[in-house]
Amino acid sequence: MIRVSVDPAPIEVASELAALEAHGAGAIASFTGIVRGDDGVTCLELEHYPGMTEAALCDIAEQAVARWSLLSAVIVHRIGPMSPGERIVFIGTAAQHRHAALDACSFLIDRLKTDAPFWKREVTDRSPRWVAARADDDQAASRWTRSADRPA
Amino acid sequence: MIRVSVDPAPIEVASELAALEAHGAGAIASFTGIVRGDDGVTCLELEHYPGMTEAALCDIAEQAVARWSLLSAVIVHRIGPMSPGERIVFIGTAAQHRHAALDACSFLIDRLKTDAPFWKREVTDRSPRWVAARADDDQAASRWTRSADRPA
Amino acid sequence: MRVLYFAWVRERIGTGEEEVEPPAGVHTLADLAIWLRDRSAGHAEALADITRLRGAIDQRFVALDAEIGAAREVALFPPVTGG
Amino acid sequence: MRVLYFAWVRERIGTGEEEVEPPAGVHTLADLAIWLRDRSAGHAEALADITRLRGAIDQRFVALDAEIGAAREVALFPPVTGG
Repeated sequence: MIRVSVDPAPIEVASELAALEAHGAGAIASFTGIVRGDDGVTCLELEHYPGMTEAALCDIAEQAVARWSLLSAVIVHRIGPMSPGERIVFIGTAAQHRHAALDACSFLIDRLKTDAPFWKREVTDRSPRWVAARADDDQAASRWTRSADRPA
Repeated sequence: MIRVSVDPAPIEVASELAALEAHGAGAIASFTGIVRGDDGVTCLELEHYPGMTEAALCDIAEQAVARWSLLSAVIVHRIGPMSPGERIVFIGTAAQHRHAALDACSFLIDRLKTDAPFWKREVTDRSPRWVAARADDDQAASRWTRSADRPA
Repeated sequence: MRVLYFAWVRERIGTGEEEVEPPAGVHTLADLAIWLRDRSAGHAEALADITRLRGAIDQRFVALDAEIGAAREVALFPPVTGG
Repeated sequence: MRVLYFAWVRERIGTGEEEVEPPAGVHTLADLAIWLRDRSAGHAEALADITRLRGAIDQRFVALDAEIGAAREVALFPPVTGG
């Protein structure tokens, strides 16, 4: 089962994990990204491409379910303004075995960084700034590419 | 910060994650192992070596903190009798970056399987049976071995 | 055809969405971006450096040299930074 | 010296802990396991196959050929199965 959510509401980790555990899996892995207050950031704003974002997240979730035989994959991404210390993204996977759950979790967050249309804007004491993309995110995402994953 | 717990009480994932998030990290990873009801298992009993178990878990947690510069590592292992669907182990890591958190989480569960003195006993309709160790657990643990990790 | 803009591309252009009817010579997303530069000073600034842009056609990521074809919705934006 | 047993080793021996005073010829954990076989039928059965046993000396995992030395606590048990 796949669940994808793109929502301005705070992310509730406990209920997401409880839902993942309800699938009867032996192994649950999760990743939570937290807004950091580095460099004087007082607020982070997340913009996204409505419609395309949800489709992109469903696509990578389906890839993960197929590749690691997951019982469930969940991607929850917050949008809009949020404060340091708040959750920006939650990834959860349920599988029969630990390596499937953990590897799929790594895959999902790596791919989300490059394959889903979100943009971060940092608000500080000075003027707001759009966060620049990172080359190492592309490298991290590409490590999951296998010949079978490449489009024909 | 390291937290290790070996306890017959049910594992509370939400409070463990909240404590991990309180360290100001950007990335939180977790792994939860759930008792499976495969092969007619109605109860799982966990035996351990008091004292040595806690020391072994602290040792692997310290290794993970040093290797991935973690802000926090948590290992909670349940002991005694438990039912299918209940949590048997929780691993949580807090780091500045996602790969550190996720890789450390994989390391900790792999090493826990081989380096901590626990023994599982499955109760079924027939006579109870001690679970046999798995060769692939040894292989999984050994993939983390680097020359620097080997004792002098 | 609808063109969407996001992040600093949207900010500099001053709108997130507009309807356009590009002429026959506009085949690719890059062609479109170059053609759009003439619409305003904001467009010119936002779309000045094609190498800083990424795009989507009908809500799928594509390279800037992708043919627009009969697309109903295209988008121009900076590299993504979610997660 | 205290000897601890766990899991099916404990079950077959019938106790989880006993005090023993091995003779001078017992140097290693393997020597100890072989010497302990004579204590009861349960010991003989539990410790029959050294290759199925693992051990610890003073709460550290060691190979069965490790020297016991001046250890205060040793343990014999099956391969671990936690997690």
